[in-house]
Amino acid sequence: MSVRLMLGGCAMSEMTYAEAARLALREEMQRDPLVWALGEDLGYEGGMAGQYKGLQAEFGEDRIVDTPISESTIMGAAVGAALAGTRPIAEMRFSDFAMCAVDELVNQAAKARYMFGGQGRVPMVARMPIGIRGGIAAQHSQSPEAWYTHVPGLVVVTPSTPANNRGLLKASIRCDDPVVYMEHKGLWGLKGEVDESDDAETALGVAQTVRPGDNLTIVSWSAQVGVALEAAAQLAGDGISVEVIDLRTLWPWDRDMVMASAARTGKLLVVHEAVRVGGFGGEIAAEVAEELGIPVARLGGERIPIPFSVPLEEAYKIKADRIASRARRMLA
Amino acid sequence: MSVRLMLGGCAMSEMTYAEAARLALREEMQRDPLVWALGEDLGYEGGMAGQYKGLQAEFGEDRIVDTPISESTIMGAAVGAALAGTRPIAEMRFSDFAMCAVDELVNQAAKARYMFGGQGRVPMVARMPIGIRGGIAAQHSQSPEAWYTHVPGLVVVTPSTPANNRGLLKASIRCDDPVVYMEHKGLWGLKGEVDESDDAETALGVAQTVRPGDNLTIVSWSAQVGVALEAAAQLAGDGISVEVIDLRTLWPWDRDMVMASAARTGKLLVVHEAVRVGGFGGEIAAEVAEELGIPVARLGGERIPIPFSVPLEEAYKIKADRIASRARRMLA
Amino acid sequence: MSDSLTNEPARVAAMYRTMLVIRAFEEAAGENFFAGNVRGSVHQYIGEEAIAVGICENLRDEDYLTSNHRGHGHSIAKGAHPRAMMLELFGKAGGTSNGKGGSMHIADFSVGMLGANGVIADGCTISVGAAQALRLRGRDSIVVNFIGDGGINRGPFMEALNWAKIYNLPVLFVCENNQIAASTTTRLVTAGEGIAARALSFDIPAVTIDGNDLFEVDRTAARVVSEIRGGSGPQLIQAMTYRLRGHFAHDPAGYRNPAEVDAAMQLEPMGRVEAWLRDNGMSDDDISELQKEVKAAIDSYVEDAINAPWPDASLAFTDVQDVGAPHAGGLRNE
Amino acid sequence: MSDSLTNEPARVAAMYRTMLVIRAFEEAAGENFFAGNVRGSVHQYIGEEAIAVGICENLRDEDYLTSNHRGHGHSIAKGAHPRAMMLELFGKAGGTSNGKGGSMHIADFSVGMLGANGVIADGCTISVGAAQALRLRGRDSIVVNFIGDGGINRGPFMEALNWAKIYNLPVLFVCENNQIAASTTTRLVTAGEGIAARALSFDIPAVTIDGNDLFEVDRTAARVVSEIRGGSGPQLIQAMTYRLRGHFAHDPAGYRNPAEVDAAMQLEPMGRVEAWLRDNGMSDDDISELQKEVKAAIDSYVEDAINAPWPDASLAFTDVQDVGAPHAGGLRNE
Ligand SMILES: Cc1ncc(C[n+]2csc(CCOP(=O)(O)OP(=O)(O)O)c2C)c(N)n1
Ligand SMILES: Cc1ncc(C[n+]2csc(CCOP(=O)(O)OP(=O)(O)O)c2C)c(N)n1
Ligand SMILES: [Mg+2]
Ligand SMILES: [Mg+2]
Repeated sequence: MSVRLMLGGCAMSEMTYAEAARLALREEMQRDPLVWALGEDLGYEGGMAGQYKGLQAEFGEDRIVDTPISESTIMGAAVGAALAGTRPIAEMRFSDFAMCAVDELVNQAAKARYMFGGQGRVPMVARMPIGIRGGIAAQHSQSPEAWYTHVPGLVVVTPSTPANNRGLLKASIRCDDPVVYMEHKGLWGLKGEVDESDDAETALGVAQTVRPGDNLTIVSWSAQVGVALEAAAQLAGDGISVEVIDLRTLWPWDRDMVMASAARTGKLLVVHEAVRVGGFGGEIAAEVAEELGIPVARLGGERIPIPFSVPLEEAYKIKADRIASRARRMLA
Repeated sequence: MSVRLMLGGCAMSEMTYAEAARLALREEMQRDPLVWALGEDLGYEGGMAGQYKGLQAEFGEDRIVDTPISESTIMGAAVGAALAGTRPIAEMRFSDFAMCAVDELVNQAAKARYMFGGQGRVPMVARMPIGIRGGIAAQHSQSPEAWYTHVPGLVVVTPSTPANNRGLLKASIRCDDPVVYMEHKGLWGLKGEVDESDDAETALGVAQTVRPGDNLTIVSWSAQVGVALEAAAQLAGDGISVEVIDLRTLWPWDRDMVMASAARTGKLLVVHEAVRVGGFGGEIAAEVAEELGIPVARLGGERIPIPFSVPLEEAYKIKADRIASRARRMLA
Repeated sequence: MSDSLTNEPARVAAMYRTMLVIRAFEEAAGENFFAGNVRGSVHQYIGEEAIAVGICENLRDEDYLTSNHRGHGHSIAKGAHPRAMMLELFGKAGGTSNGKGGSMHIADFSVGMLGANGVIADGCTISVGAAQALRLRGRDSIVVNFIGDGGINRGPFMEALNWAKIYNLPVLFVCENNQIAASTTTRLVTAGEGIAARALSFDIPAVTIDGNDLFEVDRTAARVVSEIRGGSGPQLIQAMTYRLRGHFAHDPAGYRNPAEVDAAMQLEPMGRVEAWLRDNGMSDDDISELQKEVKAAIDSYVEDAINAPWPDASLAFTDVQDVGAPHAGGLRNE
Repeated sequence: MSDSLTNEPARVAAMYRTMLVIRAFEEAAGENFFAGNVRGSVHQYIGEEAIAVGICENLRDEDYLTSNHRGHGHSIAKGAHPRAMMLELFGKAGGTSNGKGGSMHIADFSVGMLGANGVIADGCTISVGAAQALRLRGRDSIVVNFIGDGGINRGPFMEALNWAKIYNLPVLFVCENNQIAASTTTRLVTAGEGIAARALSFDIPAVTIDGNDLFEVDRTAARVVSEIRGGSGPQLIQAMTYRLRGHFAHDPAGYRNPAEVDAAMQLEPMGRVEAWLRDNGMSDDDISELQKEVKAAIDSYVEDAINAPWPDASLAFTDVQDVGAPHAGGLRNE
């Protein structure tokens, strides 16, 4: 963390997306002794992107637990620990490896409260970063967030900035439901301002209009929001005014904000890095088409495993140009 | 299997959906010595709904393999056996238990051909029945087919009748891609005519118009097709002519047939038993809205775990009445 | 429940009574399955009663228990009320889960029963996490996990063994070895000497006992539970037993010959406790009185379950989640 | 590759050469990672060369091999061409997967190398299935699976052990115990005596050897491979070794002290084979000649990789699937 600015009551710091998560983890662990984390290589390595650096020294080995490579048990133990009155954070490293623990997440975490008629709750956070980071190919780059929106019982969160990574993570840790928390690996180094004096959570289920506009609404989330903003800037040069909404939470998604914007602009484009077919864009586009009957479109990854080589990986991605040209087509 | 009718060159037999699958399995195992099956309780019990009854005696213990309760290995071994030149059928009992093997299916089966640059192929069938059978609750009743449509490399099949269960299973076994084959548990006892003299596959990716109509297109699959037909019959009484399309294969889905029908009727309603949020209905509705700009709507299960008790389970289901009333609203 | 090791007749009679409750409950569950009152899968615990009762006799309410698909006996032994359980099997209001779960999802958190489970071996990983929670919360309770001899071949169970040991967690794994998994003879799909040998390879003390001998189960559990409470770390008990019925109520179990079942009947646990009670001063009348009393109670629960109202359909939409609950925020499906 | 057990200098020199190729390949991979030519994760096999070479020397092309994230050495030892591998690391046309896979997905099916793997332990379940396929196809080939000491704690591996034994499959599990998994000392997260004890509990013969001693690896592999080919069923070799570099190229490995690494350097495998060759008639000149030759070859592959063209972007859309391939049937995304 670097420069710290005092503005009124605020203590603005510039920090990365990863540092913001570390801040949230540390704050929530200080705040609530029942919050703890389990996963591979958390202690020395500090987990992915060093988000736990120093925390094992501060909170001890019973609260920052270095585990064997046993994904099923990382997730399953978190479920048990949540049912037994604590607030575990299960670190899955990558959403790709979390596929080794889908059963524990979907059949146990998501359903325990319901199947047992509300006798227990599962206040846990399953952290599993998504997305392309560059050259880590098919088994380390997936974005399966749509799956978890389809699972009753789960909350699905996809932070896009340092500030909302801190705020959403705090809210997720405090949430009494199982939360699938999906950072984007490509954002770990992204810098931004975070108000450290402000303990407030970023409310789950509330989207954010990151650029106001009148001619078209683009809905996106995670790293793709940045690309959508680029496209919006390009389009502004042509006199096209685009509103960009960052969903931030996919379940529940902020239906009201999206509907209001789409009703006003009259056109909706959903953009996500995840594979287009079967992606969550379909849900949003279908809902908007059904309710408003306005033109909708979706852009998402090709239905191919994520390839390794530079030009192939690039072929998978949805660049600003493609977004802009799709938007132009909608407005033609 | 029961009565057998000879009509011209056809040998029509009435048999159940489960018996039709058994017929396909037996025929394909006779046809190709590299086809084999692995799963729990296949030998004596004959697997789910007795689909392997007698086949172990016929083909031996190396081709109908009774396994331990090791879902990850059932799926992983199938991947290895496919890469090594055979055509395994991995029996997961229920799609719910297949969640214990998502990693092997999604990270290995679906990607091996691609990651290895086409050096190997994974001609396997992962059979995992979906759906509500009545009173088996949250961990035995799910319909996660949408997940697998989202995974590049996989083919997703959802048979709806005895005849197409035989034909699609034959095509799936002969397919060189990994196929996620999802029977509906509630259909095992459904009877229908099957032409035993006809060895033809039911082509993958080709839908079927199961009722022609003019005012509205209903797209559905699996057991829900029957409910959609009930609704269509109800609506016919009101002079509303509904076209019902059974997709049969979800990936690839028959876009041409759906578009042609929807363009003609001018209205699309997608109905599935799976949870509506994040379901494959979103994909279809969004595609149609995007391409044709016509009114679209979706009906699917509530976003709740499937409950056990009769009135609660009923509350989850999409009945013919609800389909009919949604259709009426679209046409009002 | 007490930690006592003594076999006073009163204590044994109390355990016997619980075994009777389980047996009667299971018979009633099966009958009502065939009567069409209970839907779904009913996995009866008939013939295995001594295990749950002998183990749970040595537990406290604050100890946790996790179970599998065959969880009725475990639940009753841990203190769940059979009336609420029967209502649950019928899917009626007032059931342990208000009808949301059914037979495979019986739970009673008030007595530490964290749930039966429809997915084989998933209770194992839940157990080790619950034990970590106990440690974090500074409790001296323990966690008991019941697993079948078929379940031991699932990876998550083996991961959980390793996990329990490296963190020295207070977990007792009880493998109920009834020698079968659905229709599969587990010996044929289990490499090596079996679960006790495997546990030992993780440095987890493991003992194999006659699970149909209530006294041996009780004695072993008393020792092992107190060792675990004292910080021994995880241990495993393999209790040999026999599933006297089919895998579930509607399984005719044609895969085994009647002679085998007859032989097993000779070793079933109820009669053995009964004989001990007779030898230790309980009269035939007292015993049949007790049997009648238990049977009458279970019959009355069945009666209650038949007469109880269905849960209101609106309950289908509660207890899902707080954030993004069904129908929240204008979401609809019509 | 031969089944011979003799240590003729020519045979040892050939193995030594393969070890040199692996070492030089890995050094070049690391350098080109830092030069920005190779993206992603590069897990080097430096210090572990004797294992892959000693094992694969005893295999045939028709035998299968499955690997993990640290697969370069396994691939080269099995016969994959380092030039095509280098092109793959660079993501260039002509790479083993035409740039689609990269370091973690090296494969060469023409020599039975069924793929490195980015998911820990997934190669294990693939192996047992490949062995079943061999049986069905009537082949007498075997399958070798390399797994790390961190990977042994994943459930699928333990399932695969059980599976291999009950079907008596021709599978050799080789656990490369370099005592660490990423930054985790595996001893701290592994209960019991370790993998050999666990394998024995599945009745799988297991032997622990010095994986840095090429001769011991070769000798053990010769015996075990021929036993497996003869129908012994699965066996396991635990090869003790040390990862001389970080977990991947960009890991400074600050979690261990330099003294430990220095000590390990004394036991590294290359020098030991070199000494034997010197004792057995190979001159210093011959040795340095061989080293230079190998280095030059690898340098030329790097050169080739730098100069090779990128794969055409259209290749991103091939080899996905036949049915429902990208862009088929009017599907588009624009
Ligand atoms: C992961 C998973 N696979 C398969 C099943 C289906 N199934 C339910 S019970 C059972 C047999 C269990 O045998 P065992 O563990 O020995 O317990 P038992 O029934 O003998 O008490 C099987 C295969 C399941 N519920 N979960
Ligand atoms: C299922 C899964 N979990 C975690 C990882 C991340 N990961 C990659 S390598 C590694 C350590 C592996 O250690 P070991 O098996 O000992 O092999 P080594 O690297 O020492 O050769 C981990 C945790 C992964 N690739 N897959
Ligand atoms: Mg059993
Ligand atoms: Mg290691």
